Amino acid sequence: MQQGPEEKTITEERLLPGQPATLAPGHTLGSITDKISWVVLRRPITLGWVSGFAIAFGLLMLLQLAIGYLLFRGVGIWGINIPVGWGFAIINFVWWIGIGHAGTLISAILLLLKQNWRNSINRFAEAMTLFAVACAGMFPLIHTGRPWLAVYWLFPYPNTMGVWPQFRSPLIWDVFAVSTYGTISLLFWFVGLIPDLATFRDTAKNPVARFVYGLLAMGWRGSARHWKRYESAYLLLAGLATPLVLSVHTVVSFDFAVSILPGWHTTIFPPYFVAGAIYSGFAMVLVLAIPIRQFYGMKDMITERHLDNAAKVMLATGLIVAYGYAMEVFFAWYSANGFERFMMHNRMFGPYGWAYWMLIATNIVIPQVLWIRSVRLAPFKLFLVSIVVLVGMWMERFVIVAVSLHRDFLPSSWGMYVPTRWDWMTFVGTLGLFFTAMFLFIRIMPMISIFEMRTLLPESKIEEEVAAHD
Amino acid sequence: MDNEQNTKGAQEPAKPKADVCPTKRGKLELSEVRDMLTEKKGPQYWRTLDELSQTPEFEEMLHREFPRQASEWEGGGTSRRDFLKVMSASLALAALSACVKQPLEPIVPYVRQPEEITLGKPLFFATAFPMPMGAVPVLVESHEGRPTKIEGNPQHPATLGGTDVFTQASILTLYDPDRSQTITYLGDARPWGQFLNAIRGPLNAQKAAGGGGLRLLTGAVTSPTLAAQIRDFQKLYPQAKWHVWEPVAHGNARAASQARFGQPIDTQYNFEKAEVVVTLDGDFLSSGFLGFHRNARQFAARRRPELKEAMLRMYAVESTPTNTGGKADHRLPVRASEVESIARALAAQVGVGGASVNLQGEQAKFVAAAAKDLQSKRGRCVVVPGEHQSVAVHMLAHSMNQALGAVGQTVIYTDPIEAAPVDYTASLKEIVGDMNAGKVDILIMVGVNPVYDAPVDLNFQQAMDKVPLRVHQGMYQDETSRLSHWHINGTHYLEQWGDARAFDGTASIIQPLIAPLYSGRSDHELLAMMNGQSDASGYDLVRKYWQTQHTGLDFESWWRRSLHDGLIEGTTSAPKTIAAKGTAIPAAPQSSGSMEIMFRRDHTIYDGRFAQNAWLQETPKPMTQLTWDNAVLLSIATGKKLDIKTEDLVELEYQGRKVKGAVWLTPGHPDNAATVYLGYGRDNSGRVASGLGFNAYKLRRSDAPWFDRGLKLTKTGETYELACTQGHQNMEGRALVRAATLEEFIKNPGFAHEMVEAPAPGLTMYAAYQYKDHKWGMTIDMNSCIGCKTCVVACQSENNIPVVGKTEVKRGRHMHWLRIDTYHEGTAENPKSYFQPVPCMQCENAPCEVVCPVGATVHSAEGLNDMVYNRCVGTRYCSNNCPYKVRRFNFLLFTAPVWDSPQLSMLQNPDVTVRSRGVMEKCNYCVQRITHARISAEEDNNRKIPDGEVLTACQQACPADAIVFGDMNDPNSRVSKMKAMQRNFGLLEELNTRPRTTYMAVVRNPNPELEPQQKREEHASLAVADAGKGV
Amino acid sequence: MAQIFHRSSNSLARVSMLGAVVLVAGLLWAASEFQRSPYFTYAGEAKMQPVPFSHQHHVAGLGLDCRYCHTSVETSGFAGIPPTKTCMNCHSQIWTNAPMLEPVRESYRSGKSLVWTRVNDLPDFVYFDHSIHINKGVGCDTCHGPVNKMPLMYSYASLQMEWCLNCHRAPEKFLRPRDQVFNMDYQQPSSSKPVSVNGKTYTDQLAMGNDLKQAYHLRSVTDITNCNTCHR
Amino acid sequence: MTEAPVYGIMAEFDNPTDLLHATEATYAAGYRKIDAYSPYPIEELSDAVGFHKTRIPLIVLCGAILGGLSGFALQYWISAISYPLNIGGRPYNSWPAFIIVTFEMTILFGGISAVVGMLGLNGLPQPYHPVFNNPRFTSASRDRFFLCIEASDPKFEIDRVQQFMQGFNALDVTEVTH
Repeated sequence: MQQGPEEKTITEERLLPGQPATLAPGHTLGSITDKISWVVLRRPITLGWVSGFAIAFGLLMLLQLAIGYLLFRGVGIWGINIPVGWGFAIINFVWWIGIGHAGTLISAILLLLKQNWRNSINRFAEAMTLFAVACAGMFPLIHTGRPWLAVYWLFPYPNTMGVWPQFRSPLIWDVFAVSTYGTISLLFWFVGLIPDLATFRDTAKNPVARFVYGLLAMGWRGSARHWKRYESAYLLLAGLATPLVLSVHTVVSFDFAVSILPGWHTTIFPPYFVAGAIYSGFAMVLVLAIPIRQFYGMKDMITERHLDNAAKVMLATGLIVAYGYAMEVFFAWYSANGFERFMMHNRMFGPYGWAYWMLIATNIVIPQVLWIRSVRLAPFKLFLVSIVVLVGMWMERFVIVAVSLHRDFLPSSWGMYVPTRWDWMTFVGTLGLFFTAMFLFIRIMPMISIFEMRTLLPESKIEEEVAAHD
Repeated sequence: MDNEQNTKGAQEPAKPKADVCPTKRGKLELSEVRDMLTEKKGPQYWRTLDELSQTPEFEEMLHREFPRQASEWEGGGTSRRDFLKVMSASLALAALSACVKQPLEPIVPYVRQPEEITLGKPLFFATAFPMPMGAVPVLVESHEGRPTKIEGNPQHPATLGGTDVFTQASILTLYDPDRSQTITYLGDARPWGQFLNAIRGPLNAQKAAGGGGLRLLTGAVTSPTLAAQIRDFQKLYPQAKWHVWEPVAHGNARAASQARFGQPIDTQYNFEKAEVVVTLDGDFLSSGFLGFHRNARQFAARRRPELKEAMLRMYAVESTPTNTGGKADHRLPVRASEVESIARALAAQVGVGGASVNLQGEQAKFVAAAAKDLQSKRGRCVVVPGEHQSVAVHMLAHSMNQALGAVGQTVIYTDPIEAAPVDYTASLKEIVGDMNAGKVDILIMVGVNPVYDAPVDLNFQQAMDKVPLRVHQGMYQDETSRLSHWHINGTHYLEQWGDARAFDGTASIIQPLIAPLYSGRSDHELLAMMNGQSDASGYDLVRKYWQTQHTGLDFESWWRRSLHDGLIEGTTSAPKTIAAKGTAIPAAPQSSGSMEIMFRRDHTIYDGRFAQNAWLQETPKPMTQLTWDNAVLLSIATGKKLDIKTEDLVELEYQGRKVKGAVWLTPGHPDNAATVYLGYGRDNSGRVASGLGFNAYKLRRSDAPWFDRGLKLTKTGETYELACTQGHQNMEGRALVRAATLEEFIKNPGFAHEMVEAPAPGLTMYAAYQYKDHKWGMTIDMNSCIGCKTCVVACQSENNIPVVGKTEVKRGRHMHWLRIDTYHEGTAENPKSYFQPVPCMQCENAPCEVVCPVGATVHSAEGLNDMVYNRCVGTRYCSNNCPYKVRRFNFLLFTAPVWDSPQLSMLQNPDVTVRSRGVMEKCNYCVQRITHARISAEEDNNRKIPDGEVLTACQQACPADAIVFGDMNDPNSRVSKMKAMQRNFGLLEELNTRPRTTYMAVVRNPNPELEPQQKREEHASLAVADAGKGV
Repeated sequence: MAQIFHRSSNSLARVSMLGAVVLVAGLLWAASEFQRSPYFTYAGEAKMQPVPFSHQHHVAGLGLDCRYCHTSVETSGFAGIPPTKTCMNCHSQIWTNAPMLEPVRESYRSGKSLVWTRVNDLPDFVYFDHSIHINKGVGCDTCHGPVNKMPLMYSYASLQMEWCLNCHRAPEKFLRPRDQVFNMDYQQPSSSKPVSVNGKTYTDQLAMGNDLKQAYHLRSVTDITNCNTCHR
Repeated sequence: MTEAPVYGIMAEFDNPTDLLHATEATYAAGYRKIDAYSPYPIEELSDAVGFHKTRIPLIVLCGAILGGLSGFALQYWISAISYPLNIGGRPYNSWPAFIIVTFEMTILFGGISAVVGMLGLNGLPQPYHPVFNNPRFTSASRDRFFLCIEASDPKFEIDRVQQFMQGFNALDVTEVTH
């Protein structure tokens, strides 16, 4: 990393009065390494971890049951119908993929913006991205009527039918966007892990662990030449991931915006989907970070500074989202289009009006408490607000997907959407998948980037006169 | 998935039997079906399969009784290509495209191929579908000996090619796996021979005694042959009596004609000449009304606003809202009992009848205006009484028609088409009396179900118990058969020889399209047995009868021509001039109580005889759009007053009898009255029919079969879910149906285009696609459409559309490719109604196509919006993006019954793929018909396809000729001409979807005295065009 | 501790990474080949039949015309499969006791159909019409191959959609004069074997094909590659 | 056991500043086959070992352009050449709709080339490397810094190099064998 004098002052001197530091004082290169690798390599498995994992794994099994029955009977087990052709599956898809965005944002965009407070949260945020994308990526497949065909017909491969995907469809864009996003996120995460895996290789006592981590570290040895290329590639990946992450939710929003349905056909969707994604993503980061720093003693590294910053990002993106909602109402009125106006009226006062007002409450009203500094610095309160935001963002997708569909152009074809138990099981099941993966991750991979944390230490800096070289 | 099993099967091709229709869906779906069975009751139940079909006995029987079809069953229920196509279409759909090796299929040729059959080419046969109010002449499409589709017979004068829901759906009854399949004695299967032995003795005894203890109970008989046979029967058993029972047919019309003319008379209407129509609860546009098809056609023709001032105007005095009332320009909702006083007032004002009745307010204005109009159009007007109206109303209508010069012009009297035009209730009363008196030794019931549908006060069941020998013939094991000693399984009309008269008297020969599936006995054969001709075949009987009737020389060619044309020339009833004998109008009966109960025959299952027909059950009832149930219809005000909501379960108490039914609050229903539909509440009558709705017959008395006061409604506090396909019947101010009055139309013929602003053609960056050869398009005239749903059932039949059952309908998953949206406009007390058939619009800028990720829905070069089932992966995105919501999705394996029931497999149209689960489907303008027409035109020296050669199924079936389909590139085609008319508009055209299906705007013809010219700006202000909304 | 891995692991690691890429590519290639293989499509694979009917013998040997058995091929979508009666027209006279023909005689006696295994079997969502192909000058052997040289019947082509498209996208490459449709020995025009149609002699298939397209009023390629040409 | 050939001489430091100074001194002394090892990236270090420019950006650029072009070409070929179909009245070459996939392919190929390029140029995976023979090298991924002068350097003479490196503020100087 560029460790010019400017950055140093950010980490060391330019704190506002009372602002917590990014890294608690007193750490050394060795202590950071030990502290982070201790969780994986030394710490015994605790009852807390086991019970948490068991719950998550139980939910994962529920997901398996739900999907198994789905494949057996068909999507008719869900509450979807005509007109509401998309229900929980797509809502969950958008929700999960949105959550994933925070990880890439933290690791790529904040890297480009040289916000090095990100160093202590980017690793698990990236893992969160991967797992969220895995949860999300499942839905476009299983929500189809014939997933056994969709799984390969959506890709352009030379087949015996001589037919190809239809590239004007946003769903094909989705396929490309989500699979690219998944691939790039995985590469980014893995590249970031390589030096830490080398650390684990060199620190682990268990020969099997040494072997496995050694294999994954691919012989990383920290050579200056390697670091140079590594840094270059990492930066370029960040540079590529930044437009990618912005594009992914844009493409997801195109699923709706490209259609002609009132409530979907909205030009403001791309920016407000991206903002909403980051909003929910940061909420999920906090939902993960607050227990992690609590139970794994990471308060030194994930400090109140991080909570504060994350809360501020939420506040900012939340306001963008609020602006989006306001604009939707404005557009509906200003368009003078009867269908649009009706859609907005129905959203607010129709049979699903409760969902809209719940969305306004959870996504806009309640998070305004984040203006209060003491709330931002209080982990438990922040945790609760984050949960509220996650619920709110899910409601947003419910309102957009189901409520727009249930009453469209022809009143004769209006309908209602009532999710079934299989809808709920699938949704809860993905939470199981996500947290199962998360629990495994914190036990087998460094949850905080060790080598990047090292760069935050004063002792990692080259002495004054050397810095002048630059 | 089942990869392993399939490859295994494929390695051993030597055993075709095992490989046929392999396990691909085998285990999975079978258990699924079982699952469905155990999980669901009622309407879903019918989908289970006929266990019988699996047994060797069944196969053996098929070979014996079903020679034409026998080969189809070889190899464990599979056969020749066409049949196979149906059976395994969806199977291959799942299997092949899932990258699994295609299973080996057998191919089974005939042993001796019938000469008339060209494999792969359907044949059409003319026959007729008998109904009590007159048979419906039809052409039946047959694929290698199995009938698959019923079409109207355009050559027939009675229907002009139109059909109705019952006719269209009658083919499903043929293949119903729940039909009675064997003769039973006290419930045990017996062969025909045993029945003969058992009945011979008692019959001989009767013969000796002159038949005094023998009673024959039939439904309405319009068959000349059967009538002749019954005459023979009465000769053989001179003391025997023949009784006729029909629960809903004719209503009081017959009693009235008896009173007025001293003889039974059928009243036909000729709307061709009508300019003013007043109905007194006369629902002449509903399937089942005498002359429905011709009424609809003529009415629609007279409703063209292009006729200007000569356009027909209709006033409807109406109790239960019907589609006839929906088509009326002025509708007066009153209770059924109040129609009489309106009729008296109207009669007085046109100068007939006795003392005038004083009407108040709205009613007085209505009657005055109607009377004035009637008198100004003497000879070009008609008063139509409802069948279920009182004798007085019928008499008044006769008088009015007479006084207005309508008789002979718009009203035609003919002799009844029925052989025994009796008063059914009286006839039934008599037989019940005889049975109670112990005078009846043998009761033969042919095609009737009086235990279920007789008036409850007659207590038919109790009387029947006193008869020592009871024989029932019918297509189903029903309430009556279960209480009879012998049940003879009857034949379907497509399985038997016979004849029948249409409502205009024209007789048609009924010829079988298929040998009886379960060796049933037709009514002719049963009668022949009793007449001592137990070996006579239906064919001989019918032919012999007509030989006696035919006077010309060459009987054979006459017979062939009659069969071919589907009608017997010269049998049409002649109009009759008959003087009125009695004109005294009976006094109105006095009844007490404030709440009125009104009984109605059901719009889709008639008197209950079609209750087992799943297509009809799933056809939304006109106006209410309810499926699978009957309901207690109440007005919204009455509901409010009694604090009853839709779907509340109420107890109906009338004359000490009680039933429970669910309420449906209905706009336009008169206050303080409840309509109940007959035909539901069956138990143990087949898997479809049982357990649906409530049995209104349990309240119906012989002295008040249609309406009466004294109903008590009590809330039970429970609710009962009803499945409605259109929950919202308000247009919300959108310009979906575009309507104007005639006056407005004459002033501004292009009014429909001013309601929204459709984007101009060419408003695009790209060159428009050129449709060079054909350019198929459709217009639907909403002024003509009477909302009868015949097209819906025709489409279902043509396109192998599955039935989903009540639960799935309730969830919004019905599969109809074509629906009729019914909208109400105006007040809840008396709304205007509009019917809008909505098939796929085949948009040129189809929003569905753009969003499909796999290209499963794309445009053809002729402008069809193709749906490629085998490519579809089921994202449902197309449906979400379809503003018309005409796409239907196979959420579950809705076609399971087709695969698993051999009978239902035979029903499928081999030219249309049977869709599997997870696949989207929709209307494709009957592309199979277009393809066949194109191929035959190209093979025939590349001739042009003439306009009218390709008829879509809905178009063919439409009795009102509201649907026109054709080539828009041909400027002389009917569709081009329709599209050039100013009434033509595209639904939601403001979205720039460029629909190929367009509508003719509604033009109403209200009387300016009743409806002063209003500002009709509501539409325009609310549904503002949005030209910028690209697709 | 120090080294965890042996010296050789460097090459091993690189080779295995390369190997994984090659393996995945190879598997994809194999899958795509498998889908097109005769094993999967049955192309060229004779199927077991109740009677080992030889087209070679009946067509080449006895000179029977295709239409003797496949009677409806010119008029119907379905070419027709002969009823037992057709077999018995001759076999009630000749080979009356051949054990091989016992199933045929048994069928004729009992009235129970012979159950053949379909050889040219399209999926049931495909609607193929024989008559229109015959009418437009597509020869029998274009799709069915040299039936006159098949002792046991097998499917000549894969019958996969890409195979259908070959012709629908370029019918001129395959069309022949209508009077040659049933000629099993027909060869495409060449300078050594020219073909005459309507008085014009061709030595080049494309030239003839393009003229036949006109003469037989073939619809455009866009038209005949529409989905609803075959699927509905 | 025979004496293994020498890979190089390695000096160990406990802070980055010493390492940098030592590296610069080594380079100034004319040694070119040298490498420095650190537990985190130190920007100045690569310059100090004489490594100034990496080709990674070029590789990524090429990959991205290739991805973008092939993405568009694929869509164009499919929609306009291979099987042109009338989709909702849209032109065969609906290029605005093709931008998304083109973009995604650009990113995908760019990202993959970044990772593959980095690994390839770094010679990874290389689980075995002589520097790991130094038992103290495990802390190179923890808190120690190493400088190695490799035997393949033309100026390499084992004693002189040993001596030269002893002159640094090193914690330890060891010989590393192959």
